[in-house]
Amino acid sequence: MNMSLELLLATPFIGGLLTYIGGKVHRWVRNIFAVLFSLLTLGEMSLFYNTTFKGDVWGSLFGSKLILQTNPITWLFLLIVTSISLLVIVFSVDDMKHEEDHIVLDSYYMQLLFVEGAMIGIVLAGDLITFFMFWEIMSWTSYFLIVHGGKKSMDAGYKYIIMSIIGAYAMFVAIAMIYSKAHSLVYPDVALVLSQSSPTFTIWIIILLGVGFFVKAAVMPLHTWLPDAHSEAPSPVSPLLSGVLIKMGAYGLFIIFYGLMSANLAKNIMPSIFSTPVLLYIVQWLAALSIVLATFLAIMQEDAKRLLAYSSISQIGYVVLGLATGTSLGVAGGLFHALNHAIFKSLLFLAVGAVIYRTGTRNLSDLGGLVKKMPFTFVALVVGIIALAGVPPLNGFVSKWMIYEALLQKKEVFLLIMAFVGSTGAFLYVYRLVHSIFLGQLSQKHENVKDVPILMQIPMWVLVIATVIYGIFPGLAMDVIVKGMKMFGFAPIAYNLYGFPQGSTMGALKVINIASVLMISFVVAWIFFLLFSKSRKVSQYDNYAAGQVVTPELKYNYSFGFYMSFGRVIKPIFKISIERIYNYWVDAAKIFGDYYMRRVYTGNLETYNSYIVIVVTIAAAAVLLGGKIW
Amino acid sequence: MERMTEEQVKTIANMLRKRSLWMIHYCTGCGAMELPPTMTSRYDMERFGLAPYVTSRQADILLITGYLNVKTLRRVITVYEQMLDPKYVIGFGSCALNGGVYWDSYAVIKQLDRYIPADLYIAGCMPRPEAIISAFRHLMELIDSGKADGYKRYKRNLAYYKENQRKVLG
Amino acid sequence: MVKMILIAIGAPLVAFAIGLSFMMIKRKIVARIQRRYGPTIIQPIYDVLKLLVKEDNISHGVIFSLGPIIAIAGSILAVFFIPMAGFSMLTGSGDLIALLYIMAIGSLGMALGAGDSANPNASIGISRALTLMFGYDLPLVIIVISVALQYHTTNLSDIVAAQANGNWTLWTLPLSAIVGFVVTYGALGEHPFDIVTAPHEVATGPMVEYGGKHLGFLMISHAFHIYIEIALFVDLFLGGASNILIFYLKMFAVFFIMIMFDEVLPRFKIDDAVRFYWKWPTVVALISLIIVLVK
Amino acid sequence: MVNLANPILLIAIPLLFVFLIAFSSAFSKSIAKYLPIFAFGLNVVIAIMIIPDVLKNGLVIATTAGFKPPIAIDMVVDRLSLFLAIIASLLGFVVSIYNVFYIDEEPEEKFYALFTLLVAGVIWMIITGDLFNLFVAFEVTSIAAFGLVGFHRDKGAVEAGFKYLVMGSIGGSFLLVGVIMLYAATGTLNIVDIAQKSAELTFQQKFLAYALIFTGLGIEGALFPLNAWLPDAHPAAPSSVSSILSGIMTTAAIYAIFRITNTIFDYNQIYFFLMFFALLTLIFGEVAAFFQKDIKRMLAYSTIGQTGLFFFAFTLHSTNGLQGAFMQIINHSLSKSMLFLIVGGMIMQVGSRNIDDFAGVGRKMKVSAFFLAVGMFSLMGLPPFFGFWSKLKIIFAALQQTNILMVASVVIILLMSVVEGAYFFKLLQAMFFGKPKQDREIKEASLGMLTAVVVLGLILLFVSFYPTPIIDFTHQAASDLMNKNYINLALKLGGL
Repeated sequence: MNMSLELLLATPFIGGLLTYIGGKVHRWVRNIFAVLFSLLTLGEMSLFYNTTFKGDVWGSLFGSKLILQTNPITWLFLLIVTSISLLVIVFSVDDMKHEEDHIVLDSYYMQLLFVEGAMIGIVLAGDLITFFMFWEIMSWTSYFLIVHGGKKSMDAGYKYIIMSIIGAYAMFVAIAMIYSKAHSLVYPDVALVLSQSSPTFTIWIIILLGVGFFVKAAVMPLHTWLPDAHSEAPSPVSPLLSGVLIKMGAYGLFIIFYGLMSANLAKNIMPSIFSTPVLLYIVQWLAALSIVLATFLAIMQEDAKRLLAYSSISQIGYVVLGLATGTSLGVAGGLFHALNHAIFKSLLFLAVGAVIYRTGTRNLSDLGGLVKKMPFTFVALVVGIIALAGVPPLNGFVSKWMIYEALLQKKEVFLLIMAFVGSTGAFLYVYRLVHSIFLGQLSQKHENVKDVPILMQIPMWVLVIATVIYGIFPGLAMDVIVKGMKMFGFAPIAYNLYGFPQGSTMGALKVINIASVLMISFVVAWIFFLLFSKSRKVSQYDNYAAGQVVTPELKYNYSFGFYMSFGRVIKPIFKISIERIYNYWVDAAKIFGDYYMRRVYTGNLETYNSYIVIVVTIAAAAVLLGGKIW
Repeated sequence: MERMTEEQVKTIANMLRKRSLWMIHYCTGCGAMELPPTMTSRYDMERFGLAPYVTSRQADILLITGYLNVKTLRRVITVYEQMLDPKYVIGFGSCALNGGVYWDSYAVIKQLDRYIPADLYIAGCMPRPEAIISAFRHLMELIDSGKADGYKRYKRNLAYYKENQRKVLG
Repeated sequence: MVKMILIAIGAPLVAFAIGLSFMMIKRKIVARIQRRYGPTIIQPIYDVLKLLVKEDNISHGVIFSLGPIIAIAGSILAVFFIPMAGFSMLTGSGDLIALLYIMAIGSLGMALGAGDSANPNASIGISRALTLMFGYDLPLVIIVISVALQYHTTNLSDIVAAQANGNWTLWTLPLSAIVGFVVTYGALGEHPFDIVTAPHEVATGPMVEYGGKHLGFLMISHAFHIYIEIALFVDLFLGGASNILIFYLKMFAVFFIMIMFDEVLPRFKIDDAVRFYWKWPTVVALISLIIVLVK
Repeated sequence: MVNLANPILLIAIPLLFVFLIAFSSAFSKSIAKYLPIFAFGLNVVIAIMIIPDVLKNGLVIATTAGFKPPIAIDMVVDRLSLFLAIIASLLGFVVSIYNVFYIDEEPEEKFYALFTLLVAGVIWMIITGDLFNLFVAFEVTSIAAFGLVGFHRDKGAVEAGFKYLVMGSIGGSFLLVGVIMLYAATGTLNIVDIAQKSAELTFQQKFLAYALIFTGLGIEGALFPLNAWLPDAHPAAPSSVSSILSGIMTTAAIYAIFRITNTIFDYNQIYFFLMFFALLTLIFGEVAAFFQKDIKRMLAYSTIGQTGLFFFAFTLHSTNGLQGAFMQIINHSLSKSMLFLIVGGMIMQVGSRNIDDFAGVGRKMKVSAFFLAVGMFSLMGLPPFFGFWSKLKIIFAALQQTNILMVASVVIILLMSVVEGAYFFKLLQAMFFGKPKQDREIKEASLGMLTAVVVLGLILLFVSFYPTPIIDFTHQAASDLMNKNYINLALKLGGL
């Protein structure tokens, strides 16, 4: 396979430009270009399926080579990036139609492709400069995508870009520190430097790089940008952000934990708890806290996309938790969950986007009863939530199960408990989502709602199928993951197409049995059900209300504050808000800065001249008296 | 297994129905006061498979315990129509029978079966638990013999009932 | 092969029979506790069959009708994953952790169906059910982890096998067993955790719009549910059983003690229920877990 | 055949044109408009013609009036001064085009004359080889700038011009005193010569002079706390003038500090001392910019911050640091001049300098806004723009030794970059996605103004995507400066 990586990287960028130019010709030229180029990228990417390793030098900068490389792990992430991008673009064609300013739309598609390209660049990067460069490009291009979403999205985007920049600069410091030691930023060289440097240095590097990835992966306490950004972004962009973009953080963590810092190194330079190096253990705890707290927050949301955004924080917590276990099973679970989360979270965001497209609101308590009007979207959403809640036989279950088993093997029971709790909490918020949108009473203003156009349905179909397939045949993904992990020095894990055989300390899993037995018992139960007299369909207003007659004017629906009583239980936790703490410090810094700036730049000439006098005096005095300037 | 005739099925069904009667009671009047002793340990109507249930969908018997007025009739009709066939109505106490002490009130419905078909009335102001249980036993017999067909009558004479309801409710 | 098919057909039937028998016994025992005569012993069968042969059934939509079906399908699925009297069935295809989630399938299906009934009582009921589930799940996972650590496996058959010769988890981890017992109340929605269906507040909650055959199906699935929860408890803490009679007796013992407490307790408010579960059962379960860890 | 590749022409032509403009305005004002374009067009051509010589020899020396150095007035162009001169000429050329469409206020001819003088002075400062010439150029620049800042003649402009005048004069005086002290001590004004003889001087002699020269140049070069005139002067001046002031004039003064420090006063302690100036300048510039409501004032403070950044890179006193500084100078000159030009056009349309009024402008003035975004991204150092490469270089250079001081400095720099991102993104966001406030019809800037912007923007984009030549060139320039090739080559080529 002689596909060049540069071409793969360049395709979306070139495609983006051509799409923009195409938009000047006609909007359909633009749409077709956008779809075609993302399809092309996906096609090019798929050619690397069997490539175990390939590296290209594509330039050099400041004496460090710039490298593009691919291996099965990068292939996995490439799969996430390219496929979700393609689906998002297809979905956008109809969803973004309402935007009248065609320039905005042209640049929207261009930025979509640019973000895709940047993420491909991140994944393909074989050295830290390339990585960092595309990381930054991804940050600002995705920023422009977020702010497409209207007035509120501007604040969200602003918060996002500022936090991204902070995170990126933390990485920047680390990269520069590595560069000063190695004068080369190619991954193997970096790994060498880290293994030869003092532990303090290495730990600092890991922490600084980690901060950058934590911001992007939205691990608590650096998550505050995510709920706003993901919920305020346009509907097709949210899946890209939640499904794919935060995975880049996970990918970065994988690279530093296992690419740059070999397993032995971590163990050598720091003490271990539960046979996990202490730094990774802290990461695990942060991830576990993300899982639990974000779950709690998601339960309390009233806004569909915000709910999903918090859920993303929680789910990325699983990914990071799995990645940080350090065992084959855990890391494989984390990687697999990254893929699965990309699939089902994109599906959920698209489904919610479809609802927003038709109803124009994402406020959960304004919706309800749409199952009769948008049956397909309902199915998509239900499949998504079942996967998200980690219920067999869909894909979210398998990866979560792997993470649980890995934690149990390591006896990290407290983390395991938190992971379980987050998963059960997921039942609450996913049910809230499906109930408030599709079940319950159909509001009168949504009487004429139809299901979404076919172009918006196709991406959801694809994702539904993917959810089922990866759920029942986890071996398909494990092929890639295990092959890739072998390159990073992990012991292979036993698996087969349908699941996992029983190991010495781990239980067995065969999803196809679960699925088929469920299917059979479902059919049996259904046939049994059909034996009895037929049901008569009644309207939603023919409903038990203790004899009261339900009329369309009467809102006979329970939706607002769905878990209010649960909210009372967890209220004490939310007295502390991380965001409020940040805001407090930012405000304090602003007031401080403003105050002192006004004192320095007074606008008064005498003051200014006195500065000159002071400087000269000090300099002269230093020279004359000290004989030394410092 | 040989095919059972429809008649046999009906017989078995009626046998099951009479052994498991779930009631929803519509209580405004004082008549409901005698229900608790009927349910609790003194008389224990669960012996006969009778149990109070909450919603109209689950119940088989609509127990109208007390006077009905124009305002509450609408609710009673709604509840009755929401119940699933087969369903039975028992007028409980003299208020349901003929208005009772409120016989001359402008707002009280004097004759229940002009609006919904009652299968059975229990006389008395208010009926004793023994009378209640006796009534249920009687209803069971009616069910067994297929004579408790109020719901069929309602369907058959829907126009009649609707007309009467409309007159009162407007 | 024949044996497999027999088991596949037999296991759900046996489970249903056991569950149904408990439903029968429960009503009788409850009546006796309340100093009533009580219904005939087979009253639940009458009830279920009566509901099934209702002439008229209503449905609020496909999902509404699917709810009870999924509830039963999920329950049957779960039955296969719990070793029953020496038969391991599908325990090789999914372990204890998987079982925790398999058990949720039925409830979620039911929740979907109930939500489709467009009745706020149902919604409130489900909101409470899920909240309660969240409540008892925390101690539940802790004891499940304790047991898994105790026997170094998550395979239920192995756990049962390890408890052979009277070496029950009940003796080795008594604290976990107590918590498990308390959790079972919540899982079955018995007093004091019956706020979910509280008839006087939310008109039987999720079941508010269900009648006729739908309700009949729900009662069947409840029978399964009783079996699943009690059987899991027996497998985890009472060493399972090699023969169906002993298995039944163990289950009966657990269930009997449950009813004894059940009927004399009042009802928790939902947030109090969660607070309760997150307080003492959790603490006790954690103590037990730490004991296992240290051991 | 006259050798046109003569550095003296770089000054001589603009100066000649200053008089031509003054003269021609007597006949036709429209000629005066176009003359600066020719002047700087020629300048650019000449500067480019010098490139081969400089690349070959590393240094080109031109003397005047038949004297030999060190007595003669000589122009010394090495790689560093060459690229600064090219930038200055280029900016002069581009901004002259812009001026034609931008300046519509009397007295035009005086504006053009002063403008040409300003750029000429800047170039003079850059390529001069002796200290007194430096002072003269400094004064020429200042005088032209005083006039230009006050060009609008409203209250703010006059006040700003006056502040600038006072502070600039003080600066000039200090510079002059410093130069005189050196002259008194060494008996020569030629930089190379002083560098040769300075070894004999006492510590006090040397550094007192240095302190004064530094202060004088620092005022012009916008080093904190000597830069207080700048935030007033830049907004008050016409945008094209701000563009030159910000883009190259402060840089020229900083260049002079580079040159003098590195050639004559090359002591490690000095760099350590200067680093504090650099960091303070950076901090105060960026933080103050964050609070501005006036778009030009914001850019002006941002200039202070950027100055701090490349001055910091200079104080690292390493080849890499210098290379980073030079790259950042290129980045800043191109981007910031472009930004001022764009903003000038926008202010004409919006009629206000308040940032809030710029909401939604980006949707109307698409080309301008696009290049504005490019410029800002480049200043913030976001890839793939040129600022990214230069920032990368600076940070890499700073962290060559990972000691705590350097890490702290880098943290400060990056924190300030965040602040910079904060205010630039705030502006960009309002501009592209905000709702327009007033009903005022907003059109794209006129084609001529746009041409100037696009030329700069395209150059910036070009160097962004193809930075290798610049990186190589600046590396060479930096190692020249580091290795004192200036002195060595000047001696070899008879500059002394």
